[in-house]
Formats: sequence, C-alpha cells, structure tokens
Amino acid sequence: MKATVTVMLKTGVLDPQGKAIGHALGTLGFTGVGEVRAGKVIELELAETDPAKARAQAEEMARKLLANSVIESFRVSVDG
Amino acid sequence: MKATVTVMLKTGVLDPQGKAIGHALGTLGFTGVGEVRAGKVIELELAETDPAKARAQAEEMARKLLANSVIESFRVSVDG
Amino acid sequence: MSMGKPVDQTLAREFGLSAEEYARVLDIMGRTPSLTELGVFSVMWSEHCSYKSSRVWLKQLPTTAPWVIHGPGENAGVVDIGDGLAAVFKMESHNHPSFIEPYQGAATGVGGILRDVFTMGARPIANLNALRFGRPEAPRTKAIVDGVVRGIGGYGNCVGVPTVGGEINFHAAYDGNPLVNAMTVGIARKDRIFLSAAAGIGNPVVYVGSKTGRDGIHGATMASAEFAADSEEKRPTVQVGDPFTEKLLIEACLELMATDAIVAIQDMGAAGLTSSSVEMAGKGAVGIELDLDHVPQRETGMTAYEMMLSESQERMLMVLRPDREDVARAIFEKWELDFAVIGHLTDSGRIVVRHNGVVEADIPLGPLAEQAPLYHRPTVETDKQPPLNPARVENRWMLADALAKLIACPDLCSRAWVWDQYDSTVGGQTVKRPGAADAAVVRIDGSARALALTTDCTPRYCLADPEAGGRQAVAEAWRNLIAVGAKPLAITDNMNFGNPEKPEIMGQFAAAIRGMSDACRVLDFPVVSGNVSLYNETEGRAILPTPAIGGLGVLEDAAQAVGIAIAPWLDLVLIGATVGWLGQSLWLREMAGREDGAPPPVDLAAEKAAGEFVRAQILAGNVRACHDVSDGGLLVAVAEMAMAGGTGVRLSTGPREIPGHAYWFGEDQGRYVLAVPEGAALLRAAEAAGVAAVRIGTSGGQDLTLPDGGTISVTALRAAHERFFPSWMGT
Amino acid sequence: MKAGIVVFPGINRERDMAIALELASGAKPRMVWHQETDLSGLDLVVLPGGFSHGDYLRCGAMAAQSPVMGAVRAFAAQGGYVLAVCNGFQILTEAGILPGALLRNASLRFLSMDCHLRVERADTVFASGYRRGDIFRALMAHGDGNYFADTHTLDRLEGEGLVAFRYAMPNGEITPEANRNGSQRNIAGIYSPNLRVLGLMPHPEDLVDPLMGGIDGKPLFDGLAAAFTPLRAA
Ligand SMILES: Nc1ncnc2c1ncn2[C@@H]1O[C@H](COP(=O)(O)OP(=O)(O)O)[C@@H](O)[C@H]1O
Ligand SMILES: [Mg+2]
Repeated sequence: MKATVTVMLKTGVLDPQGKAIGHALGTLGFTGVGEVRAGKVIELELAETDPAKARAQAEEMARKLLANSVIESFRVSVDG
Repeated sequence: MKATVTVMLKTGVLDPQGKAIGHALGTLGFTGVGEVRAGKVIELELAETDPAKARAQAEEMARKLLANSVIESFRVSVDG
Repeated sequence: MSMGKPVDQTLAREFGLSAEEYARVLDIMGRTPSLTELGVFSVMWSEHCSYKSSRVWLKQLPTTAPWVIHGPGENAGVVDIGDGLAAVFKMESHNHPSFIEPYQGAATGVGGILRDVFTMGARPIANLNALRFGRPEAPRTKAIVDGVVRGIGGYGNCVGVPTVGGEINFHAAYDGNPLVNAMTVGIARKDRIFLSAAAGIGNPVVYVGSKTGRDGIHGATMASAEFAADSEEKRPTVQVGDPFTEKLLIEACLELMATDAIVAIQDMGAAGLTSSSVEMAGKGAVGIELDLDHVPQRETGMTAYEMMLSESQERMLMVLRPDREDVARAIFEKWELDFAVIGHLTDSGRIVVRHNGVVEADIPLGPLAEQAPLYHRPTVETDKQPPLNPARVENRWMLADALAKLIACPDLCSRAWVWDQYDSTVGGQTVKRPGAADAAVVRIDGSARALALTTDCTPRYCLADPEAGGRQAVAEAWRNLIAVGAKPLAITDNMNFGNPEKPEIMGQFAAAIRGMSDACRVLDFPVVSGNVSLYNETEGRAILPTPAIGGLGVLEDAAQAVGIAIAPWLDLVLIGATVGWLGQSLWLREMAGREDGAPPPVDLAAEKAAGEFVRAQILAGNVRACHDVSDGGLLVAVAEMAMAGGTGVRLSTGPREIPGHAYWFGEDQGRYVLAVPEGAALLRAAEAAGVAAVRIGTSGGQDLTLPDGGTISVTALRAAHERFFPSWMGT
Repeated sequence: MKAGIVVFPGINRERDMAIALELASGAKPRMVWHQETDLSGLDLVVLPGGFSHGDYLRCGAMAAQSPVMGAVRAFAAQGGYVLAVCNGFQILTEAGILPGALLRNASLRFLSMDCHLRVERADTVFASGYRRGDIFRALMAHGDGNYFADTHTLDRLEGEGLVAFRYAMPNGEITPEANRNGSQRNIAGIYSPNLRVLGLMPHPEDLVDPLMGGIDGKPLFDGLAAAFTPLRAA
C-alpha cells in the first residue's frame, strides 16, 4: 500500500517559509492570496496490505520519526 | 478556497532525503518499507471561490514559483 | 531518446561526433559499433574528456618546479609543502548545469571537485569558488545567484569543508551563461598519494558510493555543446547532490587509504563509469572487464548504455589488492555505502562490458586513446586597443563621490551576503576568513604551517587583450598570496571560453595561454592542474574570455600571516610604480561609462621584485597590514583597508604629473599598500632593494581625508559598500 | 578530564571540539561512534556540530534515534555532564532531553558569522570561566538555530534560571538585531534543570586560539577542565 504522511507546522509556530512564499507570490502579481503554509510530505511504499494496519504503521512512523510533536502536526492518508 | 500544492521530485531524480528516511525507518525496526519519497506541500488560502479557477490559479503558481520544473513535478488539490 | 534507432552517422552526429570522427570509430572497430560502444566513443572523444581543441595549447603551460610532485594528468595537482606533507588541488567548472538548475548545478560542482581531491588520498581542507554572473538587472540573474550561492553553501557546509574564498563578477556577457568554477584543496602525506593507473592482471575492480541512476546521461557531451534556444530539449535529467553520502565517502575512502588495500582509485566524474574505467585501464596499459549486473542500481531496467554513461554523483571506482577485498568491504559497510566488485583487470588491452550475459561493448583501449581527435583549430588574434591617455579622460567628480560610487557597484561591493552563507570555519583551522585578507589562510592540523589560497581573473582585461589578461590573472593570484606573506607555489586554472570552432575565440584561448605561461615562468609558479570549459555561448554570443586562476602558497608559520585591516597610527606606503592606467579600469566603466583602452600591462620583472620585497618585509614582522591594489585602484584599496579596520586614513597628495583621478583610480599592476609603524624605515629598505615606494598617508580618526579637500567617513563608506547584495536580494 | 565526543555519520565539527577540549585539559577526548552504548568512565559527553545523517528530515531527528542516544539519556539521568553544540543541541531537543525545538533561521538562510552571547548565569560548570553578564563572541554556523518552545516552557526556563546564553549586541543589549536566527527571547543556549546538560547553537570551540580570531570561547573549556581535573599536589 502507499501511505502519505503530511507534516505541517502547528498553528502558533511561526512559518517563515510560508510567509516568504506568500510574499513572492505577491511580487509575481498573484492577488487574493491569504495565508500560506509550507510543510513536508513523505510517501511510503508499505508491504502491509490492510489499509487500517498500514495507516496505523504510518502513524507510528510519524510519531516516532517523521514529525516532531513539539512543533509539528501530521496527517496520514492511505491508498492502494 | 484552500488549495494544496504537493511538489515531489520527478521519478528518476535522486531523492537523498527519501533515501535517508527509508534508511532511518529501517534502523527503527519498521519492516516492509519499500521506496520512500520526500516532497513539499504548500497550503494556500485563496480569495477565489470558484474551484476550477482556484485550481488554475494554484497550478499557475506552481509552474511559476512553487515547483522547479527541471527536477520536480506537482499536483494540486482544491477544497472549500 | 535514441533507443531503437540504428547506429549510423546520423545517430553519431546526435551524440556529438563529426562525420570524420565517426569514420575513425568505424575504422577502429572494424564494424558498426553497438549503441553502448558509440556512447563510449562519444563521451571519451567529447571536448570535456578529450580536450581535443585545447590540448595543443595546454601543452605550452609550464608545469614543473622542484616542489611539484604531480602536475596535470592526474585527478588533481600535487605540490610539496614541507614537513612531509603535500597539498592536492584543482579547480573545475560546472557552468552549464548551474544555468539549468543553479542550486543543484553548483552543489554537484562542489561535490565533483571534492572527489578529485580526496581520490588522491588528501583530506579536503578548503573550498573556493570563482563565479561570473550576468547583469544584476537581467531577468534570471538574481535567481541564478541565489541558487548558486545556496548550492555551494548547501553542499560545502554539509560535508564540513570550509568555503574560504572566491570571487564574483557581473557582466552582460554572462547573462545566458554564468560561470561556476569550484576549487578544492586537500592535504595528504606526500608519500601517501593515490593515483589512477590500474595494475595487476586479475585484480578486482570495485565500485563504491551511491547507486547508479539515469542521472545526467550525456552530461559530458552537453558540456561540450553550445546553448541554443532549444536547450530545453537537450536537458538531461539534472543530477541532485547528496552531500551526506559524499561526507561518508570521504571518511570511508580516507579510512581505506590508511591501509594498503588500494592499487588505484578514480572518482566517477563526467561520463561516469566510462571515463573512470577507460582512464584507469588506459593509464595502466591493461585491459578491463566489467559485468554491469553487479553495478548497484537505483532504478530498474537500466541498459548497459545508461549505466556506462550515467553521471550519478558520489561514486568511486577502485582497483584493490585481491587479498584486501574483505578489509575494504568492512569499511564501506561500516559507513553504510554500496560496495560491489563489478569486474577485474585483464591483459587484453580492451574494455569489455557485459550485461545480462551479453557483451555490450568490446573496444581496444589503445586506439580509443591514441586516435582521439586532436585539433589545431585556426586562430585569429584580438585587435589591440591603444592605451588611454589619462589627461584626455575628463573627470567631473570629487574623489569622495567617485569612491562612494565605485565601492558600491556590484563588482566592488561587499560580498558578505555571499560568504555569510558559507561555513568558513569548520575544521577549526581558518586563520584568515573571507574578507580578512587578500588570500584565505588555513592552518594545517598538527603543524605550524598554513596554506594561502586565492582565485583570480579580470575578464574585462582578457577581452581587451587576452594575452595581457592571462598574464595579469596569474600575476594577481601570485600577488594575493604574497600579500598575506605566503610563498606562492603553484596554480590550477579553469579556462572558460566560447566556441573554439570560431577563430577569434580560439585566438583568445591561445593568447591567454601565452600570457599565463609567461607569468608562470617568470614567477616560478607552475600550473599543476586545471580544467577547460568551451562552448560558453548563448545564441552565438560568447562569454568574456575567463581563464580563472586558483593560486596556492605556503606559510611556514601561520602566525606570520597578515590581513588587510589597519589599526590607527600607522604609515601607509604604496609599493610599486604608478602611471595612472585608466584603460579598462572600473573607474572608467562606472564613472565615464566607457569600457575601452588597453588593459594595464604587467611588468613581470618589477612584479617579482616588488613581491619578494613585500614578502620579506612581512616575514621580518615589519608589516601590520597589506593589501594588493587591483580592481578600482589605489583609493579603493585604501578604503577597503580602512573599512576592514574601522579606522580612517589621511591621504597625502599624489604626484603632480598624474591627474588625480588617474592616480587614485588607475589600475596599474604590481602594487601593494603596506601599513607599517614606521614608514621611513620601509622607504629606505625599498630604495635599497630597488623597488618603487612612496608614503601615501597615515591611519587614524573616523574619516578618509582626501587630498582634493573632500572627506568621507568610514561609516558612510561601509554603508555604501554593504548595500548592494542585501537590497538586491531583499534580505 | 575524560571527555567523549559522539560521532554520528555526517558530524563535521568533532575535530574542532577535540582541539578545544585537548587545549584546555591536556587530554585527548575519546571518539564515541554512534553505535556504541558504553559511556562509562567519562566525565563529559559532547555532542558536536555538523549535519548528522545530512539533517535530511529535520536537523538531528535521525541521530536522536541512534543506539548511543539511549546511553546519553541514561548518562544525563544519572547526573552526567553533557555539552551539546549546534547539531548536538538539535539532537538533544529531538531526543527530548532538552525542551523546545530548533526551527529554520528566520531569514531562511544559513548564517555563518560572529555573534555575541550574554552569560545568563555563571554558577555552572560550563560557565564558571565567565561572570554573569559577561559578553563573549562566538561563531554561528547553522541553517536551523531558531529556538522555539511554547510560552509555558519558555516561562519555566526563565523562571528556573535555565537560560544559559542569549544573543546580545556587543554592548550587552538584548535586541532583535542581535537575534539573527529569530530565536524566541534571544535564547542561544539552555540548561537541564540540574544544570549539567548544556545545549547551545553557536560554536565556542572555534574561538579558542588567537590565530583563529580570538579566545572568547576558551573560558568555557577552561572551566570544564578545571572542574574535572583532580587537584594536583602543590
Ligand atoms: N586548463 C588546464 N590546465 C592544466 N591542466 C589541465 C587543464 N585542463 C585540464 N587539465 C588537466 O587534465 C586532466 C583531466 O582533467 P579533467 O578531465 O577535468 O579531470 P576529471 O576527469 O577529474 O574531471 C587533469 O589532470 C587536469 O588537471
Ligand atoms: Mg577526476
């Protein structure tokens, strides 16, 4: 199965990269852009074939390594 | 509307980050992990309310700034 | 791409081989080559690997001196620096990749040159880079500068080799073709240098490092072709650098080199497995057999052609003693790097490549090397420009105003924005960081000795007169080493030019080599390594001829190194003669809007005398600060010393026979400003040595007080000097 | 003083650290490979700077999972002394041994430059060579040195006197201008509650020799050496 872990900075943690992107989009002439947040995505090819188990495994990976709970939150999606 | 742009290295392009993460997961005792790829995700708050237009705008932003077409590809998703 | 197409002259053309070259391939092979064989010929005979246009000229460079251990021909040059130690160094270009993808292009450039140095057994101790960019206002320049600087920092900082120096110029001629030349310097025991000539029939050929992917296939031939509007289509997959793997590779290789396992070793650079295996076997006059089934692969379904031509980074090829295979394997396993025996040496004199049990290539190595094309391309000399008479150049500016404008211009402003992104101190041996002295000074761990390092070239001089420019570039490198008190030992060069098939470009190349050779000979400053980058053109417009010089010198005692920062209450003395040479000066360009006249000539005998005098004074402990006079002339040199030291200077009036603007901003060569406690003693010593010297001022206070009655504070100077990069980049 | 320097793959300031420790104490530190788990006999464990595992996921994240970190955690829990500089500091926060996290520099650029640090307390083994309020120069060389913790944690650190050093102007003022990487409350380094674990971003080990530009960092190592050197008979 393929699991995708998306890791974003928690609200309340300053995101200079998102801010810089927002600023650069403005410079390029894009209007109507509100908040911009930048994060990471990790795509994992898992041997596990049961979606629930694959999700649990990816969540465990995120908790242990992929995200730092002091500053980041994560979400996991799984698809065949 | 909220648009999410996911930027990944094109297949075939070396992904040192994904490689290192895969290796670290192995060290942590996770088994059955195949290929791991790491990318970026950018979440944009757009004033645009029409989903098709919002998507077009985000795609334009990805082409112009968010993704580097030489080595990266991107996908856009839009939700209210 | 070309899969499925028949191998014929049309395909050979696509691969960059001319009709005549392809005919020679047919002759050598006695049959139609396979696709893999055609690939091998095309990269080995590319400009990048064969130096077919430049070789006849490169041979003229002086390459020997008693302290030269290995000159050109190895992965890097090697010089004896005393105490049983050797310095190993080379410079290499990554121009085309850096234009396509600035971050990765520059990063992999740094990675590549590092491998050329540690492949010889040296621990890299310093990186430098020589960069040329288009006009700041040109559309892509800002993104290129940003990406290149981040890429150099990103790679160098991570591998933990300090980036200690370099240079940056801007010019419209580089708008579509920036130059990224990277230099690495390493230290080895002089009796423990590793070479690439393979030996020992039957010995295993071992692949270590990263896995092979479909990266940058045909990069070597691309670096040999000019950019056209369709360069989008020529885009190979860009290589992504992996500095972490490189760091592991450095440590693993150095650990293995401390044993006796290695017979020969060579990095996989341009043209990857092809050039490394062909060159190792060729140099050792042996044959080599490779079985590609054993090559560690990142992707599935790779063909022999792809594996032989892949330019995946962070890989090395070694020939090992057969009984030491296990020792070597254990070391690479400890560092978690791939290790695979992919072949062995034979006595056949051929390279034989197998894949899935099929022979994909079988080429005689002798003819592949000996019959490589060699061109005596036609040359046309650059027209000489007459010298400018300074009295005929109108001056409407007070010295202070001209100075403030000059030191703020992109070519003279502070580069702190750049070097603040480079870790210049990792290793704990950096004695003179960027901005502190004319050359970077890096102490050698466990020794009192230090190396002095610099890169130099003034492309606008080279365009006006390539021979004078070539001479000047070498002389300036030498001067910068002298200015810190080092004994200049040798240079590496990076010859960046346009399309060699144009006689005027080949004329520039030949003339630059003549000028360089001349300076190398007189200054006893041989070339020990280098690199050639041709076809630097976009839409038929060539870059400025840019023979970038990387200079290396040694100080027996690191504590003797001097920098440019002055303290109060010192006498400033100018060494070297001044006529007020305004031709091709920055003053002329920035103030008068002209780029004409002959560039300043270098009198090599005077250069040598002045340099030896200055160095003796520094080693005698008489000199508190020293700065050579280069771009922008005397007043700019003094202002840089004042800004570095945070101290003002009161300047005396110049000679009556030279117009003020020409005296203070002329770019006469062979000059230094020395700050000494006692000017009179220095003047007496100079007179005794027959070296021109004149007292030009005294340090102290907060301002530069100028002989035309103007003043400018050091604070105001700094503000002007430091403005450009941060305001341009918005940080 | 028996010091051990932990070497993770990708670390690159272990030699700088060894030079500084040896200069102060006269003893060569032991290099401890990241897969070792025996730290017995050491007075001080040092986590040096560099890019462990390339810092490819988050700085220090993968190193924090190394076998040696279990031993470091136990060593610290038993009251052992730990000095963690730059990547070492990042590793300790990733391992949860020190609180907070180090985010990307606010400028989004690597910063390699001098900075000035104000000594917030001198009654620790690490800062005994300085006086409280001293300003000393150190080198920054990092891309992710922007100290972050939630308000509650920051208040606790302040309240318990666990802030070791703050970025300051040369005259000692604590200003936003001095805070190049954007750290909260100008925090450059923090202590564990028992004051025996110090994590800081700048490099005191690169300023221990006048030839390299100064000796502002030397008192830190001299203080450590003095604390761990048995008094010699007069
Ligand atoms: N301009 C030059 N001046 C002197 N030596 C040169 C020059 N260009 C190339 N060389 C030498 O030719 C050899 C091959 O260089 P190169 O192809 O760049 O090596 P690599 O295979 O390591 O990339 C090296 O020994 C190099 O130092
Ligand atoms: Mg090489």
